[in-house]
Amino acid sequence: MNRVVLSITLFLFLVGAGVAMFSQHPWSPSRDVVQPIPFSHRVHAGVRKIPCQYCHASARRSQTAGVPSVQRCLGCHMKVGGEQPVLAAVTQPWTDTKQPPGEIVWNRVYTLPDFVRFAHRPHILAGVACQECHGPVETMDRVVPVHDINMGFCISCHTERHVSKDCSICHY
Amino acid sequence: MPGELSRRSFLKIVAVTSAAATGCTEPPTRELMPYVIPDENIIPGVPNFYATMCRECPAGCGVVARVREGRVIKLEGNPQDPISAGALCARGQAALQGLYNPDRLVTPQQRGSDGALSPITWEVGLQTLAQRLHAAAAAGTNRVAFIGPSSGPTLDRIVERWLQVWGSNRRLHYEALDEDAARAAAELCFGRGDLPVYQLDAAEVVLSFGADFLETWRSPVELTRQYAAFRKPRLGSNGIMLGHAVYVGPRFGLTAAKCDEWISVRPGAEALVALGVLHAVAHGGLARADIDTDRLKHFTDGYEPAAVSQRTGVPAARIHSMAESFGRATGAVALAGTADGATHVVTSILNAATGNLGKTVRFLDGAPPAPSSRHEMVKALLDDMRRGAIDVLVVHGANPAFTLPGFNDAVSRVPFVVWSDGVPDETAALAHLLLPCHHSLETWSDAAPRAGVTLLGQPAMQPVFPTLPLGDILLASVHAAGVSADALSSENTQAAVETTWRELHTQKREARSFDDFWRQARETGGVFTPAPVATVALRSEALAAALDLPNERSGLTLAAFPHIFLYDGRGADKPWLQEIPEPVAQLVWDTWADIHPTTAQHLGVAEGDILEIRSSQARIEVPAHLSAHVQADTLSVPFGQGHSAYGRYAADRGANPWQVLPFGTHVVEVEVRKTGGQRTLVGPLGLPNMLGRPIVEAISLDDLRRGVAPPEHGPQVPEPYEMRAKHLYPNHQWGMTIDLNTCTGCSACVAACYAENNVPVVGKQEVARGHIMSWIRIERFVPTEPDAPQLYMMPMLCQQCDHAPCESVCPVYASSHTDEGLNAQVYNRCIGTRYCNNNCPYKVRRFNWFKPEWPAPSHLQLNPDVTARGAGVMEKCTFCIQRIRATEMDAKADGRPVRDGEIVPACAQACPAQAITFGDMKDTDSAMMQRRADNGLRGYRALEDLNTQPAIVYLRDIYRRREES
Amino acid sequence: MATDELRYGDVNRWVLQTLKPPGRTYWLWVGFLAAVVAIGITTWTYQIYAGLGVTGLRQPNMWAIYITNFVFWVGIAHSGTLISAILLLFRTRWRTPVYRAAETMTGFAVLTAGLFPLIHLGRSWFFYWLMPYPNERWLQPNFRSPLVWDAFAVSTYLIVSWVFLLMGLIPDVAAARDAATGWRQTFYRLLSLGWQGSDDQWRHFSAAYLLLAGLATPLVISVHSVVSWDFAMTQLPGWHSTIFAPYFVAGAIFSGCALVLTLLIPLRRLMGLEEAITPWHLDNLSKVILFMSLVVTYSYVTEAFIAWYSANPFEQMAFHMRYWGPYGPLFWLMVFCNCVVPLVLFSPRVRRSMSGLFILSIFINIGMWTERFVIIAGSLATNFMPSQWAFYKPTWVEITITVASFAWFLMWFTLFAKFLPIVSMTEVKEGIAWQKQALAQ
Amino acid sequence: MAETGTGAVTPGDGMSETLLFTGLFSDEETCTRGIVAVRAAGLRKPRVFSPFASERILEALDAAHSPVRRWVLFGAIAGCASGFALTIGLSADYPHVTAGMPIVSIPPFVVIAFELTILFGALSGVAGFLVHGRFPRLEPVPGYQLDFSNDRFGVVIECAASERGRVEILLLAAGATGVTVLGANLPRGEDQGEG
Repeated sequence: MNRVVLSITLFLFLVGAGVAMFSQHPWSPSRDVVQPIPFSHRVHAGVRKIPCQYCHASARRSQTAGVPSVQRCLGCHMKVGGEQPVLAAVTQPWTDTKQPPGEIVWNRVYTLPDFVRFAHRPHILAGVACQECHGPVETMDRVVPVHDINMGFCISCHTERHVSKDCSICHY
Repeated sequence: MPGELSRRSFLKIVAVTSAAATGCTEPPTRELMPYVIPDENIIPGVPNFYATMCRECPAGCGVVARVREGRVIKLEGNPQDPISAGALCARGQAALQGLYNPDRLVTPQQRGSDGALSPITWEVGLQTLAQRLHAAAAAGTNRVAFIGPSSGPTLDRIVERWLQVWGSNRRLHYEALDEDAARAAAELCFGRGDLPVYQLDAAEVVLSFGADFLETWRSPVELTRQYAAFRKPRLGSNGIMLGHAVYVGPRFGLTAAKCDEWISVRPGAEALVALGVLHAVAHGGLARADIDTDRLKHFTDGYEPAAVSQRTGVPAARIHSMAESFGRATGAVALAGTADGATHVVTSILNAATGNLGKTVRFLDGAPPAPSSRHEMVKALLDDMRRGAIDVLVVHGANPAFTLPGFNDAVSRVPFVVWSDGVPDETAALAHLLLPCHHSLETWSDAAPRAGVTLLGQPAMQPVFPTLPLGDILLASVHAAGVSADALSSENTQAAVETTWRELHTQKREARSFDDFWRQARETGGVFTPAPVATVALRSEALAAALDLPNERSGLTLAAFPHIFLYDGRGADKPWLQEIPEPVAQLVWDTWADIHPTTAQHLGVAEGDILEIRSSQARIEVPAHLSAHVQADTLSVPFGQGHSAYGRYAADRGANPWQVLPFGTHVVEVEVRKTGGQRTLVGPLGLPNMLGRPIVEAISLDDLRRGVAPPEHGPQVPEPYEMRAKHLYPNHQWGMTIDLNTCTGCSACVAACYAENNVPVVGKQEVARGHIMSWIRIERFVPTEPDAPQLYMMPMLCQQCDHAPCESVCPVYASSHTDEGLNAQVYNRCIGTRYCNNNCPYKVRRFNWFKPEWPAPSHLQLNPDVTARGAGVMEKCTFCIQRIRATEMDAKADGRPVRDGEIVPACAQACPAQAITFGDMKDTDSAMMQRRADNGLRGYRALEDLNTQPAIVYLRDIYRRREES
Repeated sequence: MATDELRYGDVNRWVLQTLKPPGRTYWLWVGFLAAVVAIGITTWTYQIYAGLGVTGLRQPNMWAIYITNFVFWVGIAHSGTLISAILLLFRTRWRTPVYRAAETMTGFAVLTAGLFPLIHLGRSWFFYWLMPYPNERWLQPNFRSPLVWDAFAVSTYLIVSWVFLLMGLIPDVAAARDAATGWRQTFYRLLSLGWQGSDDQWRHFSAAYLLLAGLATPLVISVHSVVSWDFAMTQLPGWHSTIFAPYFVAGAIFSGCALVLTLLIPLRRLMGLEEAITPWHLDNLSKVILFMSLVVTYSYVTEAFIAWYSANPFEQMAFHMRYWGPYGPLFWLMVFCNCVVPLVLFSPRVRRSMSGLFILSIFINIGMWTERFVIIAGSLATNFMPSQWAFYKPTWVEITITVASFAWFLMWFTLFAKFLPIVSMTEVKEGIAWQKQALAQ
Repeated sequence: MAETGTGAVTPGDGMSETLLFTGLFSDEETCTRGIVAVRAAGLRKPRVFSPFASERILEALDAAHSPVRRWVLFGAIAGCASGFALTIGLSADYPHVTAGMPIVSIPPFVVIAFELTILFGALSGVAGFLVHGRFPRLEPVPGYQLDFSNDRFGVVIECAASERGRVEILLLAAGATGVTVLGANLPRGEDQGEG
């Protein structure tokens, strides 16, 4: 009968542990987001060493990092690699103007839960490297999330850097 | 066209950014849509500001539109504009809801023979219009008419020339609430075609004869600002003094409430009282030397105060004392707001006789021709229509079917009526062709509200719907008809506006090039140059002419008044204006008839009884609202409701007093009987009685002079009692100072809060069920004690308490205190125990009883910087934390501390009286703390005894004891 | 009562016959109750879907019937523990046949009470945020909030009272097992954990049971004190009062004992337990009720006195409105039910008349429910801000859910009573033994 | 589980078969007398079955105090400690200021600590009962009879077959309504009792 008691306690413990474990990861970002065109951060940011904020220009000025406009892509691709078929989507608005210009519909990799406000600007200004949250993007062909961007993730960093942990810093 | 394209991409980006904003119930957008060709002035997530103008009333305020990702999300006063001076009234704030109104007409529509409307293309629409016009022009002269308010030099010019093309001059500058009587008086007394500009802040005494200058009269924002200055306690000849205002009229409205005294008279008797005062002035030797006193005396013969007192019931002594203070004051002004001419004439004479011309009453040189058709012209056009002399009638920006009695049968004789506007209204219901028109925020326009002020209205965003600006419609109709009209060279409104401004540029003999001039105009929202004051004198004809006094009425009288928010009815399609309670009556979403308890008793009428009000021409049914805020034997009924069309928010709600009023007056004798029906009038407030609790406080003028605070409260804001170590704030501690003396209760702050913070509108029934969501409300208490102001009013919002009772009871820290002294409410942590609200003594918390809804496209107005809350969570005023955060980030970026006055919450920003100051309590030099220091005697905290230690300090209202004056 | 001719065997006979397979009327009754519960659950679902706006809740009455029910049911629970635990410690003899029923009532009353805070939440699906657990937000409940105390107190109470109940059942279930056959036997065997009443089993049992009683006693006092602090800890006039804890505990016991009567009187008739549960027992119970009624009355008077003597205008107005405001009639109804009616218990004849007691107990239940409503909704209605005064009226949603909660409670109680010994055999036998001994000396 | 004592079986005796004698009593009184008699006779301590908790029987057996008490005590202490640890620890872990109260404000935490004291105390009490009472018990205690849950008391003595006569007399004299004998060689439950 000790076995019975033991197994019951064990079961309860496992349930508790399970709840605890799950509650650490209420959601995880999708690990596999396919993009409309095979854009490679590795090539652009890694090999070509283009600084992140050359394309994501509003990161230091706004809450959103900003997805680069097709025009910005073309800024380079007029000169380099424009002929590649994969770049049709990018060059089309300029090559034939009769069509309605094709817009590139990227798929989100990072989604913030509702009710949360994250502004890139102050973090960039505080010298937080993009990689600290987004991982080594310059090594990825297709961007996949490295960290679970959840409240614990934010709070731990805010604690380390002694930044305010007031609720209203992010929630309003 | 690239504009079209980028707008499409804007809206998609919007979808992305607004995903976070639209609450917990919507799945976040999974797609990112970048611009193809980015607009260089747009950084996603950073607002742009465009100076433009407000078209909600004739006052003509300059506004600044806050634009996020290509959509206007907020309107604020343009600080550079001398009229609005950075403030904006509730109606102005609500212009957005006209822009994003879900009931706006989207495509042109034509009425078939069966009377049903069917959508048509623009081409067809314009073609039909052109043909009709052509035919009309062919049929003879003056067979085309245009009805609409004066809408700025450019558009007026276009309309005028457009009419010329069709050989017509039938242009009716129609405003339902026109200034006909005032213009007549100005003409008669001073030979001026324009209206004077008033300077209340230059006066010591204000006599208002039925002029609701804090609500709807002339330029409320400007006059409220002036009145605040007028009421500001300042050092005068005998110690501290402040302006003395008396309101004479049948209704105790907001304006009367904020005056020192309300002298209640029968509607139409204002002129008599004015005459009494004038008589006293004439005989009391208070008239200026250069006035022919004999003629003045002769003019006022038979109106000696005693006689007037007999006819009006106003004590003669009162009239004398009014005359005294008026005549002796270094600056005084008498305002007339009645529809009858006499009051205007008498007040003009009064102002002139006491030498206030050019001081408090100013005619300006170079005043633009203010085109406003006189009443006879209106009548004339109606006759033409009845005679069938009009073939094509175009109506824009006006709703004569609603406001103009006799229009409906007249228009029935017009074969082709074109309506061109936003939300289809009663006139649209009579029209044959409906052409959806740009909102003023989508189009180019201009306005010249007064000398020295020329406003430029530039589009703040791409049109929400495929509509056209009126100008383009008119021009297109000409081109479509193939008429060659050199007069209409410019091919579209934008070009036309530019032409006008070129002329202006040359007129003004500007040194700089037109491009600079034009750029600066677009930046500042117009050109503002101080206009010289014209020297005018009272014409002798004025004293010679016989007054036509309104005949004295015996029986029950209906005195209709413009609703502070719904105005003449044009506000009714805007839910904010419907839901914000009328400040004095505190009623929403309905029409009511204020009726004096004695009269009610005499008629056997109880609160909520539906009365049938019958005049000689029509009858309306209005529920009775018993209140002492109206003259006996008078029913005062607000304009605004009683629409049969005009969108979901306005239709089939209340009654329309215009129906029972004869043209050109707001007063009519009526018969009243109970229909036996009942309708509860809905308002958000409970008891009108403050029960002597320290909520709204006031101090009498002589207490202020003697420097004694009200007995029950300490002289200064007492230091709060601390049980334990005080919570320390490292950087800032945000606080607010609200001056109840300057606050007029106009509710601009409420509207601004609705706009800024995505506060949902719940509708009449839910208001009745105690579910109203406004974060800031106007408290209104009717004093029961004699020694008190006429009405207690105060803006009540979250007090951001240091010892916030709401915080300690929340089981999940959804309500907690920040390092900057704010009482944070975390929506996504809130589980909705509602315990916080139980423990909040101010009851300023709001619970989301339902999932709020914003029918498209009104959701485009939502502020992406503020979360739209979902069902089941508590919310409340945040001191506009999104603005605080934004400013702090900017400051951080520039590596500087936040400057005082840099952060302005929406309510403080909107306030025309600048009654609200926001700032850092740790910075004793901040304007906010200074305001507290300067008014130490008046400072107090609401419900101080509870030691909740609010961050808001109110400054007591100041009132005159009855005896003192 | 004359136990000298009583045999231990009789006790088993009485009680075990109640466990005989139930008849059609029983199942009809249970089915009816289940149906009502189903309606209640549907209504709750609708409320969650549509939002709390479908209830009559409003500014300022953000708490009303749901919390009233919560307090009411928690209160009901108390008498059970009182009778089973406190009176056990006092070695009160008359409790023996009554306490099992009372304790069962407690178990299900707490179960019912526990539902209401969830029903009342704006976002019920996050109720577990009231309990500490490791999470990625690094967020924990605010232990300074009375609601968290509540969560702890009530859940502790739920667990302990059920443990206590099941524990006490063990020997009786064993007896049932020995008499039963078929699936019932297996069921009882499992529940009795293989009890056989050997001396060392009894030794540990009575030790554990006594100590549980010892723990339950302070617990029961604390739970309702904590519940009362939900109100007393706020500063709302009419809530903010130091006497709330004892006042609420008294009220709780009062209403609880009343409900025990309401349940026992039909029960003993329907289950043929007249011999086990005699008028003598109920007489004693009604004495407790009478006493509690006096305590409650005293509390009402004290409340009024404090309001008057404090000279606090807010407090005074709150009470003025409580007596003479829109909820005044409810208040006076409450006074009638809780203070006036119970006085008839001074007459022994009433105390021994079953029908009399039954009617009386109904009165008290109504009275005590009204008391909670008047305190909660009434005080909120007359808050600090006169411009925010308003008086709450329930909609069909609250009413349905409230009714359903009673059905829910009765359903479980009925099921329990028919499948588990509703009268403690061992303790009754103990009583008999004690009697014999007493007679012997 | 039945304690394998010594003494009663006389050494050197050829037959070492032990039997299980169950004296059946109809009430507490006689049962107690039986126990006393048995123990006076220097026989091994009997196991007693009773339909209800009887202090007198336990006295007669002079049974030791149940160790469950200690379980409860330690449980309660642990509960109290963890109550304070939980509240203080978690409040300090991520401090949120509310209403200007100190982050660690003891008075409210007392409530939590108190509730946990009770909870842990109660639960460990039950645990103690289960452990020491050896619950759940799957195999029956030898000598149990169904009547014991109804109205019979049973005094079970384990001793050598040779003692049979003496024990029976002893029990009957004490007022037993009968004696049953169980043994390895006898079919279980077969009634050998007389009188």
